[in-house]
Amino acid sequence: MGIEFFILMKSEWALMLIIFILLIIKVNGTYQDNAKLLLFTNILLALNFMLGFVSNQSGMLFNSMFHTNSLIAFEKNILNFATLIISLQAYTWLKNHKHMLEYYMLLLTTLLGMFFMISSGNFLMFYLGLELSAIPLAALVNFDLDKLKSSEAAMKMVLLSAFASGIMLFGISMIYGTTGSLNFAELPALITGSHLQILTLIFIFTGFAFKLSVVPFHLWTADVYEGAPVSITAYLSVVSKAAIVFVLISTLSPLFAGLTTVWYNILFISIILTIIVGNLFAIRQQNIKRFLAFSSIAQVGFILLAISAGTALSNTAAIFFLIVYTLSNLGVFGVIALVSDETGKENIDDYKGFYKTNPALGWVIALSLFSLAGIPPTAGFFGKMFLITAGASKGSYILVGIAALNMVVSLYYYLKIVKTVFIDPNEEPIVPIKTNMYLKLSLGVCMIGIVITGFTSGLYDYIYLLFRL
Amino acid sequence: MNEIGLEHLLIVSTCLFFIGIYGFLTRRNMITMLMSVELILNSVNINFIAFNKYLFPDKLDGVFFTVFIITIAAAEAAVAIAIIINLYRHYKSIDVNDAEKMRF
Amino acid sequence: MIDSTYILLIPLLPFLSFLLIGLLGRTYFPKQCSIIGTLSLFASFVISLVVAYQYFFQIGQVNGIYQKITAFKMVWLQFSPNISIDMGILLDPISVMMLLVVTFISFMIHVYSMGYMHGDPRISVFYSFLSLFTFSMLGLVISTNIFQIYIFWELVGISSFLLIGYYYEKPSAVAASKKAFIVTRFADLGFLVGILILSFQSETLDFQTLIERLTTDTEYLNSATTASFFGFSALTWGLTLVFAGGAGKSAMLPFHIWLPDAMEGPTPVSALIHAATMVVAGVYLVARLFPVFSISAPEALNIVAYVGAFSSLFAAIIACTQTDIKRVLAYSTMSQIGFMMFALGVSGYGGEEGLGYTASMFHLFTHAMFKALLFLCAGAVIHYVHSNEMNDMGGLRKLMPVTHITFLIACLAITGIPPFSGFFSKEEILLAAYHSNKLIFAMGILTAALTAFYMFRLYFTIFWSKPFKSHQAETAHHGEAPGTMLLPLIILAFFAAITGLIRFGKYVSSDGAALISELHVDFSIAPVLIALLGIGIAYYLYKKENDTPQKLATGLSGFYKAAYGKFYIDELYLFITKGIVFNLVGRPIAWFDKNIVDGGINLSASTVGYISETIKKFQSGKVQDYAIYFFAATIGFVLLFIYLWS
Amino acid sequence: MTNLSILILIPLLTALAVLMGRNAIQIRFVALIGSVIQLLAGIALLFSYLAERAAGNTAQMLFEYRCSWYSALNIEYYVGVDGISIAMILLTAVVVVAGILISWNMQTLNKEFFFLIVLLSLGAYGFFISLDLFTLFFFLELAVIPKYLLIGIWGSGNKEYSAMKLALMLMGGSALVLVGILATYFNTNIGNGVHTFDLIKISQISIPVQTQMYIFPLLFVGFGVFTALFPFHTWAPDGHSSAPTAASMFLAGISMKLGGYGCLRVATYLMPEAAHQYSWVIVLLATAAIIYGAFATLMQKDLKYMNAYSSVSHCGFVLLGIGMLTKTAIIGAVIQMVSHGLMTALFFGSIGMLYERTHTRQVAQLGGLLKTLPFLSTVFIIAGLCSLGLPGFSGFVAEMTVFMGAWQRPELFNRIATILACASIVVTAVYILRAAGKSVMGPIANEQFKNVTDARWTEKLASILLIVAILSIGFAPFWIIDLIDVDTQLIMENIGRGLSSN
Repeated sequence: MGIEFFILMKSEWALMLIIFILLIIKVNGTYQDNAKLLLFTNILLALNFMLGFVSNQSGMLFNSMFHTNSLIAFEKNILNFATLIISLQAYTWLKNHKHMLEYYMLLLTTLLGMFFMISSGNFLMFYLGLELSAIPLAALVNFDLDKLKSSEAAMKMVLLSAFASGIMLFGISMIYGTTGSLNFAELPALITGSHLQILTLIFIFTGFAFKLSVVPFHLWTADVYEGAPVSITAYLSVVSKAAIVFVLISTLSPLFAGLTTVWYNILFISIILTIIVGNLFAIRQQNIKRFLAFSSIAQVGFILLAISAGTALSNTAAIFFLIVYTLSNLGVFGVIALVSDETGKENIDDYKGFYKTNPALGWVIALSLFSLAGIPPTAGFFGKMFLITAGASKGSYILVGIAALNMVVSLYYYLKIVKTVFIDPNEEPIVPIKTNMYLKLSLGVCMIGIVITGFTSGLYDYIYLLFRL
Repeated sequence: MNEIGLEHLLIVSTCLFFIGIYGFLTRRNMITMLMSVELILNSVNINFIAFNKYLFPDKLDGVFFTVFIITIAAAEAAVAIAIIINLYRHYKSIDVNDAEKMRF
Repeated sequence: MIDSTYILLIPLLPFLSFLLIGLLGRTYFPKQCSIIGTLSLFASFVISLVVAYQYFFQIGQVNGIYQKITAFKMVWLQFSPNISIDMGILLDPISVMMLLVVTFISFMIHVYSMGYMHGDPRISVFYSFLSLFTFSMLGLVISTNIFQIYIFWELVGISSFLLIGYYYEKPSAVAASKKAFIVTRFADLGFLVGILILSFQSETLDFQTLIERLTTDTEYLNSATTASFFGFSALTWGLTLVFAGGAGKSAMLPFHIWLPDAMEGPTPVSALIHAATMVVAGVYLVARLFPVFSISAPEALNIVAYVGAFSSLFAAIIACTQTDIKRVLAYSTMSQIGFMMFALGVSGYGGEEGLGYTASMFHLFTHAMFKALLFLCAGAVIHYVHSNEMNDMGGLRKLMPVTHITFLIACLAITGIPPFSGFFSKEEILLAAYHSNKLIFAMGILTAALTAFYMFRLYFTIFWSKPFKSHQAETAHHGEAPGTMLLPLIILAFFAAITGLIRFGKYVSSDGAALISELHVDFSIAPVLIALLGIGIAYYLYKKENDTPQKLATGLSGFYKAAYGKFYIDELYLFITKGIVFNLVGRPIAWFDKNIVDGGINLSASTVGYISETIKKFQSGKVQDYAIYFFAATIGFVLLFIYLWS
Repeated sequence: MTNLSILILIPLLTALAVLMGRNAIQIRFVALIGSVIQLLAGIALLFSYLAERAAGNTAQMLFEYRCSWYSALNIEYYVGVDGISIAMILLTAVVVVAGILISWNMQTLNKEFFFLIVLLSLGAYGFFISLDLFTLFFFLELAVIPKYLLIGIWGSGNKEYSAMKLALMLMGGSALVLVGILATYFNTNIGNGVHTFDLIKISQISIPVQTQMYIFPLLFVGFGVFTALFPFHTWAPDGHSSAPTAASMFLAGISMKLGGYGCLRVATYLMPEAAHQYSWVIVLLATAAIIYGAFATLMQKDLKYMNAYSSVSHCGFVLLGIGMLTKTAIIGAVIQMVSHGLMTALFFGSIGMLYERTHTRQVAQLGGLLKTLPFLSTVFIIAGLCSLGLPGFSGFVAEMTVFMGAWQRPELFNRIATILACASIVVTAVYILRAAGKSVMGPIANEQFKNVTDARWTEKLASILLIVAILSIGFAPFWIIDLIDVDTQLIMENIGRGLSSN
């Protein structure tokens, strides 16, 4: 205990502090000016993000229930960053929303849950973090209370996530039964590869797969993405996924080191299914959020491709890609959020002729989509390349070949959007939209990030360094 | 053989698990589905308690886990029911098959 | 040794004139173009004369044999250490002779065109093309390298294309130019493959090295003659293919079809290219490689002989029936070139045996004079009559006295009436054939008779026959062409009359040594008589307008029609190109490309779309379905990894 | 010491400057000046290369520069040139300048257009100077997407389909390349399990033949798609014909050369043993492309389709040259790349300029343009004559070199392939003359053609630039032989390794 207690958990403390400040403001009820509150909140989040850079130490707390190191701190800060960007982009939506503060409280609570999940040293902590992130998220999905789709999405999410966590818990109980421990530090030595343990691995994997939208556990994704408010969709597709990937990298892979073959084979099947099915569904989507849901499913397949190799380099690639993915996806979502809030249009066809009326936003979409498709000179190219290189290091060229060919398919649908925005004529295009400072800032950060992240190898080298510490 | 052993408990929990699954997959009523999930969670609880008592009695990991599961299940149910109520406002129904507006 | 630099001027002057006229002429000095072109050609001609004088009389001969002198040589394109395309100047008797012929005839044509093309708005273009052609032809004749000859060969082809298509607004001119180029290109394919074979066998492209390696007993010759493909040695194949290229340019069977159509070009062009110079390129090529043909591949030389003889007869028969005067002349050209070809074909190498070679070159030389003259006269006539058709002419001897006389001289020359030039060269050819191959000799004699007939048919129809009825009455009085046109006629007529007296064999022979061939009066009587017979028949049929020719044609109806229809070779070609190449090759490929290859690509795209549409039902929107797939997948994994995999 | 990075820097700065441009005139001039500077830089590079070689420098790559990029994966920014790359760079520079000049009167979205053109050229320059497979791949892909936008936005006809097809097929090709590159990478253990993307280093490592046998097809077909390898050529006709003029010029002139260069520099150079094993397949496909392309061209009615199919045929010569694996043939392939690049750019340029004035590309609807558009029609004819391999133009030099090189392979199969390839030049003559005869010669087909104006100064300049470049090779091929001879020799030494081990 002592000062260490605060320093090691600084991210969590900071979040809790923000939540409490907001709660007090809410309870007090005197401040009604959303614009000012939003500015305040965003400043708080920005400070929170900056805090993530200072005094990152490694250590354990609560009898190894909670552990942290500079890599974990970095991962958390990625989430902080993504949340900040999402918050900036939500400005248009929230500036007149009467439950603005609740939104932030719920959002930050889920983020807190993810932090605990990432830092967990024990299944119990992990489970708590997972549920802490899942339950408020369901409420957030339903945040557009008066929209039918929003509540349907929330229902699907809450029921299925309860179901998924039930199955995962069953797996966890079996692992407890076979080893007598829930501690991540002790478990690897105890996992020997008995049938029951394979079963637990599969059950636990399904829990992760559900959260990550791995095919065939992905079916909720598109519906929820479509129904949820844009800001939440962005959050789901970026932050929630990134958190699970971090846990997968730092926890699950080492945990089941004794079952490498099964682990790899499970991933092998999942990767192929995820990439192919994600792409096949993405091709035929009309709603842009739904489209992004499937495209993000395919992206997850690529991330898993790197994770399947299981080396420091491949994990570096995965995390590097997640950063790029965050920047690119949020670039698109920023524009979509704006358009959705200003005009209520969410269909791909609505974007016809968008470039004529909103050239700058058109380029943002194009650049972000190119990054998602892995087209140079965007960072997405580097991200994808490293993922595939990582996948190839395992020597399975079938997997790499499928992934590479699916990049072509994915290019098709990304280009289709680009075509819609740039080429297709439209009698009634979306009117020119004025962007606010927050959005400009967020998109600016994303675009600069997309352009320079790839060229400067610094970020990649830094992540790699963190893995080798 | 009169003593109730680990196997019996595991059989019970496994049955409970599958009953829960079955219920979740077949019942149309959302509340019932939620209850089925509770059954699954309870089977997990039984597992944890049984393992703790029979196999690893010197620590209380399993028991603690169970306590947390129960608590979280309550929270989850609360949020889920809130969502279902909100859904009912739109659909005037809590039949799960009615809520299929978003698909394909 | 001749100082080489000024020899380079011979081809370069026309080239510079081409650049000057072609790039700037039209805009800046349209009027002066003809003068510039003519002057440059004149300069070339003078230099050629100097070169010829130096070569033949000062330095050419060493020990009684004319040497092959490489006056200039630079590597142009190095393929491999041994094989390179060089650009250079090779002087030997035939190239020097050709230099003279080309520059002289071209100069004459340039002068003539000043009158003939007067007032044409695109005269600058015309002169630039003429210069280009002359440059290409000169480059061709001085080639040191078989690839150099191919390069200029193609350039000659393209300038011929440009000149035939000079009246580009006339679809028939465009079609003719296309035909000429494509047919010769097709033949050039053989030339190219032949070059590839020869270069592979001899590991060189240089003429002198190549001839040396393939005629003396070396490993190259051995490998070239032993490697056999369908019964012929590689060398025979190579030479035959090279000859195919030559046959294309020289309008030998079966590549002759372009030549009559080529008459769509302006008449001076026909005179220059399609009579006097370019069409003999094939003969020149065979002559250039003659030692190899003669010593190492007699089979190939036989092919040359038969193709030549047969083409010669074939063309003569057709010429008898044509009514377009330029076409008659075109077929006559083909026939005369056939003479040259078979003369080469029946020749041996060295000494008396090489008479055919000398005769062929001699005939080439004399033919250039009288055929150019014929065409220029025809041009003058056409210029006046505004028609190519024989039937529109007649009785022009009074209106165009100079043209009449020169035309008559040319006719006598081509017919082989002593002492005009054609007599000497033709007698030598027939003599060579007589000594070597009686069948070919017989064909030659027959052709000679036909030549006499159709030439005088032409002569009588144009200048005698019915009196001339002009469409425009007033032009009927002053008929003669302007001086710029007449001057070349007179000069050429002079040469057509006297060049036969040159002792040609002294300068040009197969092995370089002087060949003194005596005039064989006893042998000459028969051909001359046969020629006179031909003239007599023509006189009888065409001197006065009558209906005997018509009756005759009806009497021979089948054969006449076939000959009039050029034995339907054109139609055969049309069938092959349209029917087979387009419909049976091109169309199926286009179909295949569109439906199979492209269709395959599109199919793969639509398959993806189809699968996507098919599997969409998994995303049913029902939570319980999702849960079922979820759980089924879990169970599936369990089964797979616990029971199946292990 | 020459710094090659300047070749990337100039287009990059040009592209940025284009984005800064205020109005159309500014943008055009900025783009033009940038590309002219690049051309001058290319020429300077040529001379400093020749000077280095003359000074006896026999290193394989000159002006090398390397710095570590992603050190964890051993990815380097590694550039260097040899004569072959310099030839390609010059080609690119010339075509880009010409393309910009021809697009001078672009009506819509000037800024985007010139930005994309310059970006595209950046990709090509980078590709040609890269010696690191990763960087090379980066630039290869960089040069794909701008084409999609160029065709999609400024194209004509069925542009969306064409653009998508082009992008997807090229990306499919590059996906194969990617797998091939990664497989190569993981087969290059240069000690301690460290792998390398370094082209030169890899060439010195002998990858097991068994491994080569499956990597080579990936790389060759992958790059082959770019150069319209039969049967993966169908993007070319649609893409070329829908593209705006400058994009067609670029696409056929440079983009297809990326593939040829990759086939030579990456696939064949790194996998010599496999190249020898697969030689017959390459020859077969190349010959098929040559003949098939020629006959398909014969049946086209649209001028752009015609030239696009003829490009398929002409690029077949490149592949034939590479597939024959003799030094002369490879030199021929390189010259053919340069030659075809210039010639097809000129051809597309002239077709585009004619189209701009007559609003039709159908051969049947054109006619007599020589009368009203003498300059443009002459350019068209010159391009056609170059295409049919007339001596004096670059096409002749290239084709003859390929033929001579191909004939050095004495096997009957290769002989037949060579003869068929030779035969294609006859077919070429047929379709070129048909097109020229119908469209620019003959009587004037349409009264409207009488009211058109001949080329503007920019167009004249562009045409003359390309024609001069074509003639400079056609008349004096020795300089380009000097340029690439040494380097081909070095490549051959590596390829010869494959021969000796067979």
